[in-house]
Amino acid sequence: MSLPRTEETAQALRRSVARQFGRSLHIRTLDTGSCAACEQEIRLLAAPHYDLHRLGFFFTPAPRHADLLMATGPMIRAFDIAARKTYEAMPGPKLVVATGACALGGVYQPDAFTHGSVGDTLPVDVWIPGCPPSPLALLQGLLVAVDRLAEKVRDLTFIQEGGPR
Amino acid sequence: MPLWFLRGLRRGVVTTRYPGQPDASAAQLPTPPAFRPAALTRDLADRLAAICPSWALTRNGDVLFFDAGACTACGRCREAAPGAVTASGEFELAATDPAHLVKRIPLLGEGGS
Amino acid sequence: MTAVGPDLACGRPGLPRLLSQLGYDARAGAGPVVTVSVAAADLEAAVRRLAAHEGARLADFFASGGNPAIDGDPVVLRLVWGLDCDRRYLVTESAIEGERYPALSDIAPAAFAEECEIFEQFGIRPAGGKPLNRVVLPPHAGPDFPRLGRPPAQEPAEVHAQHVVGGHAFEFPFGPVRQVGVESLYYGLVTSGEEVVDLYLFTWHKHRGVEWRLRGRTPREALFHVERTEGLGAVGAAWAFAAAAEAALEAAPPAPAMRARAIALELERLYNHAAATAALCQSTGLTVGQAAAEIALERLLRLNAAAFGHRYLFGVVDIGGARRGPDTAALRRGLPGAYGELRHAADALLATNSFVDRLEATGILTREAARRLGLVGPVARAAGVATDVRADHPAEPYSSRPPAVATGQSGDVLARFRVMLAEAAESVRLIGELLEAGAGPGGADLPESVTGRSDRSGLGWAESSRGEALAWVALDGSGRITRARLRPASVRNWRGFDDACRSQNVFTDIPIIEASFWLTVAGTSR
Amino acid sequence: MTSLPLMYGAAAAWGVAALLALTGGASRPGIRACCVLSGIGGAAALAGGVSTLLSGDSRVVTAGGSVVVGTLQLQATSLAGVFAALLGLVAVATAAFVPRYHQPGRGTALYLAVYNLALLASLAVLAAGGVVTFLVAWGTMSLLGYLLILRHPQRDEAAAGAFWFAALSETGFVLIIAAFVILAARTHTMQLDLIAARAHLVTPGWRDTAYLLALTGFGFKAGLVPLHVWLPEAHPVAPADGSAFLSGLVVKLGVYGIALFAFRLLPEGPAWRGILTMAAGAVTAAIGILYALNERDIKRFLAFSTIENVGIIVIAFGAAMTFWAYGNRLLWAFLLLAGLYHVANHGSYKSLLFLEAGVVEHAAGSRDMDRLGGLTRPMPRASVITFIGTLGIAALPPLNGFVSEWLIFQGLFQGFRTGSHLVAILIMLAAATLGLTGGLAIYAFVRGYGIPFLGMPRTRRAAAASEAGQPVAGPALLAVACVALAVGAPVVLAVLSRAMRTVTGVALRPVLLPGNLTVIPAHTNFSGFSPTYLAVFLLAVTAVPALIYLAGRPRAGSLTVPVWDGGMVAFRPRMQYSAMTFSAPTRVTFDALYRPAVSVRRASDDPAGRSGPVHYESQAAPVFGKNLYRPVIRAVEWLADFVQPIQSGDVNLYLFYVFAAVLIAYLLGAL
Repeated sequence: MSLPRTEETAQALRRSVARQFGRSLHIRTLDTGSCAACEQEIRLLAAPHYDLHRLGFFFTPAPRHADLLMATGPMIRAFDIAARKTYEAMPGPKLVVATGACALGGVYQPDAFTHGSVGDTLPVDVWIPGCPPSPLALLQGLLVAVDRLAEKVRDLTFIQEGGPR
Repeated sequence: MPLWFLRGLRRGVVTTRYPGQPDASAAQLPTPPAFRPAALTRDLADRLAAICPSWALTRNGDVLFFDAGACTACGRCREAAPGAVTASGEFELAATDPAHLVKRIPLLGEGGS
Repeated sequence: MTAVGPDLACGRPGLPRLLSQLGYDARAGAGPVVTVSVAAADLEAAVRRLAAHEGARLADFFASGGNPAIDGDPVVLRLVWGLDCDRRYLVTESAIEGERYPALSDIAPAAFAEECEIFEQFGIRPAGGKPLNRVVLPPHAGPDFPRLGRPPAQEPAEVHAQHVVGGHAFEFPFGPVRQVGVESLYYGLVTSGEEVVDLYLFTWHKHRGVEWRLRGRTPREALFHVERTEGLGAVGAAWAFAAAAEAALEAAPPAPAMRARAIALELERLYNHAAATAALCQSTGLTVGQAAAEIALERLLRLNAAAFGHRYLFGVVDIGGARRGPDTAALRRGLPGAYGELRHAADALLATNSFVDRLEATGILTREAARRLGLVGPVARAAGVATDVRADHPAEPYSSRPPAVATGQSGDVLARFRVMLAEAAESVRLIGELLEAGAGPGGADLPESVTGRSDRSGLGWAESSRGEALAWVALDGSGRITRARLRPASVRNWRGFDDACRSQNVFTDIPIIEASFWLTVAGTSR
Repeated sequence: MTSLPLMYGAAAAWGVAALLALTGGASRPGIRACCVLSGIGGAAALAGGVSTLLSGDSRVVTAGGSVVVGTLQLQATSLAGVFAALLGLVAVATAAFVPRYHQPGRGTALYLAVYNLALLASLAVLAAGGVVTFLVAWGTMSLLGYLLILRHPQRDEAAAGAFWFAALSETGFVLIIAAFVILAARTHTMQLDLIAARAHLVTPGWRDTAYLLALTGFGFKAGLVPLHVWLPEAHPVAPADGSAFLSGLVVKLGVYGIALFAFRLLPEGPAWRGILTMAAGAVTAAIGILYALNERDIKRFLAFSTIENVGIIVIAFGAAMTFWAYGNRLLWAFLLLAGLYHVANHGSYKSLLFLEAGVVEHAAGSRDMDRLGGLTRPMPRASVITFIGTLGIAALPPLNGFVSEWLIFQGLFQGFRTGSHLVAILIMLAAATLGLTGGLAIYAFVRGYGIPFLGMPRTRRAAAASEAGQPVAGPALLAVACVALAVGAPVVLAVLSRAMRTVTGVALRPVLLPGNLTVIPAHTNFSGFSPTYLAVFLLAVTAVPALIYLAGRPRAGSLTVPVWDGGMVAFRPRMQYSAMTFSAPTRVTFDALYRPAVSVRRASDDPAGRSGPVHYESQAAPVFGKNLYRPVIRAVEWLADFVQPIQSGDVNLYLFYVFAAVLIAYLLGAL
């Protein structure tokens, strides 16, 4: 069921990064109230084990240089201004990646404290589930972000015949 | 610095081949549940929906809706109904549309469980 | 690095005399938690006596009650004192009528941040009218904003201290959106252009009202949120909370489950110290060291996943036991290698002068300041305050195998780093012993209802990687939470941060100091 | 020989202008008329100065009076020509500035009268051909300067500032008189050119004494450290044009005095004289800029920067004298010329900056840099003009400050040509100090321009600033002059070198300007550059990228978003660098000099760790005021008390004093 991941597809992804963002997609992260676990996983993306630079991704502290915004947390209302400013500070074309269950509306319900998810404040392009999403999941999410073709979740059914393994 | 250089050489490469090749460590990650419609009944579905701490499960008629995005893979549903719920082993879940993350699970189980 | 055993020589008289001074009969065999109710009138005197006592440490200070629905419902102030040499916690309860109570922070400075939080959440403020700081609720929180108690009568503007910088200095703004992959936090860095004159810290950007959310849930449901208040301290917080709930429910977890918790806790300590090491390297610009530490960190996280099925050990702790047991084989296999990575990285780091020099004499925190502000964990230990819940308030499995408490003297970043490394080694030893003793999932069966019991509250604690984590839970008859107080170590240690930053540092030191504290904003703002 | 007549014209114009001011100063038209005349006078003086430079010294004109005291002796000399031209230039600029700056009224009337008379007196100093004329003019000029500073006597510091000026001027005056008396007595003439001609008759000892007296006496006016204390006190309290006049001219007259003794009256002298002068200059330059860096008040800041520039000029003069002592006439003449060039440059851009400081004060309501900010938006014209002046004073190419400082550097770098290792090293030390000064000057003026003009307004008043109705022409004229002095450097140098030939007797022009707009520092095979080409080149360097950008601008519309502030709720003015925090590094580096007293008040010193208001002060210790002048003042007071008894106020007694004095003088004469 899962898409065959071969060197070719990986090459295709790199090409698409190159095509859209000149071989360098710069990522700015935005913590809108996460529990700090998502942040740790994102930091590990740059660690030797995952080394996202090999795929043409880079972290940048300045939203001015960022093409992609990784938002974690349930978007706390007290953070609206900062979130808006950060998004507006980014040049187009820009992508927003909602990262982690909080950002996808998993952990918090909308209330006086939080919006409950990133979706209704920022125009999200890619949704990465997980609590927290492992660096592998994050990598896949980033690849989805730069390459809309890598669309496999549609095929997943989460139905397992044949009982428990 | 030479010390670090030598360390690096001795350490060798640890970088994953993903996405070129699958990564072994993925096997141990917590993953969202997969359901056996045959073992799912309405009231089991309701129990699971009540157990789920992150509102990932909702029952509508004979369909159990599962929001893989809201799921934290905490495993509570799996523990509650080992027969009906298993780990899916899926971790590549990123989607460009939240609708793609919501799944319809038909309830095919007979009677109460 | 001196190892101090659990028996600390602290000031006499010990518990009995102290308690009798508070009008409590010590002969009525006191358990690990002693609860004394103090009349509002006597509160100040009692705090004075306790604060003066060498053996008493103000561990936490929080309020409950003050339900706006019930009018005249008094706010109950609870002060939690660690009587560390007597292996006990002392909780004083005082019901406060009206909107004022004695200014405790003048007697016990450690109470200040809590005074501020209590004002924001319950609307009562200390007498004397000293200005408070905004710690939890955001500036836009009006009277109808959800609170644990009644909203304050005064406008925040007339209560909170104004941040005005005068003379030949200016406020260098930093945040809330900071470097990549760090939490949102605002620093107002008051600098004269060179040295750090003062530091304003805003943490309310991340307040999610967790304690407010927990009300009306069963402890089991609540645990889900407790783990997610501070993801990098999940086990510690969950353990403290579970212990509190168990005390309230009078449930005793089985020993293997406790050992499973302990193993998870030590694993959490390991990966946190590895992460702190990586952060230290990043802040000092030593990329090679950062890479080495991150390899160790990643391997430890993978070990967590292999052992407990979650990289950050969520879902290990359960009320009355442990939901998951460790995969013993995987642990035995993986731990030496993963820890070896950390140790080698650490050895190489300590052999790199450019790194050590940067840490030495940076961000000094005096023993006096650490005690005064009631700091905990490696930060306090590095300053020479040998406080470790595992040794001072041991519960199984630690009571049978007490850990050696590593302390430092200089209280600078280097001391913190060394303490962390020593603790990591100790954790590995403990994990080995615990595995020998055998650990597994399992839990005590919890009572369906607790209606019968008079006291349905309990205090719980655990030594998380950042230090003492406390939790206090009160249940209603149906076993649902009426008030839950979560106090991760971050809540305490941030208040030492600006002290450390102000001590003759230039402002490029601040990232280093922050890394060495290794706190989370999520934990402190909850 | 048209120079003297032109100066008479200027004098006449100023005299009438003064009268006009007295009569019509209370009305706008009156002020205008007065300023027109004053401007005409300035133009005449400028022309006179230039024509002197072109035509060389005129002969001495003697008029009336007895031989002993009152002879009026005038002479237009090329050394004074430079200063006269500068005087004219500043006078014209100020004349264009005044009508919009001053409000009609009695105070203004008096002020303008005094000002025009002060111009007259300054011109007289420069045109003086005899000792008495010089001294009388000098004294008058000092007195009028004192009155200028007292424009706003109600301001509390005004009296103090004016008093400092007067006290130090008079002290200096006494020394100057002494210096002249020595020379006059030894050469038996009161005529400057004769003194110069007969200087060899004076014994070396007397010569050196006279020179030292002159250096000190004029040093008070020129602001040599530690005789500089009046500048930072007097400049802030005077009106903008008054400050411009003080810095642009009065101070320069002190420099002129030094040059007069060093190059015209007593050119031949031992090396130590030059080295001493050079050292004084070096100390002055370094101390001046270091103190400037610690000032928040724009005018005090500029005053200290004036001290620095005087230091630079004096370094050049001192080095020149040293070279003379070692027989290198070429570099002697070269450095004198470079120094004079710097005089002209500094006169132009410092007056410009002071005038603009006045504009800022009126438009934004403050001179305190930490109460200004973001003035480029409301005050575009002022900011552009100030920027030109700033580039000039920071000695950045392509502006004029760079040209003269480059020349001075080139002169100093050739210290090895003295042949003496020790002296070469000393000269190199001076060059090093000059280098330090130059660096600090750039730092100081990045601050001096950036804090008030860039960033966000720090006060509501500064945000409401508007330059409507503020003077433009005057400063603009000076800005033009700055550019001209830079781009036209070869011409200026040609004129100067030709004119200085009458002073030095060295034909510098051929070596200095081999043609094709290049400048060679006295000795070929050393170095050389062309200010003109450099200016053109720099313009091209900036223009080409701009053109490329304009040509290749993307078609898509650009997105304008607020400054990235880390997502904080509101970025506040208090969150930007202030003047004092910007200069904190120097306070740390040189704290041995400042010995700053730091005081911190913060809420977080509360043991509970509250955070709240913070107040941080770092005050530099007033070294000179306290350690140097306090004792002197004490001594003077003591002396005053001592001689008080003879001042009974009884007329007869005073008559007796007079009689006694005359008697003694007669007896002395008889013996």
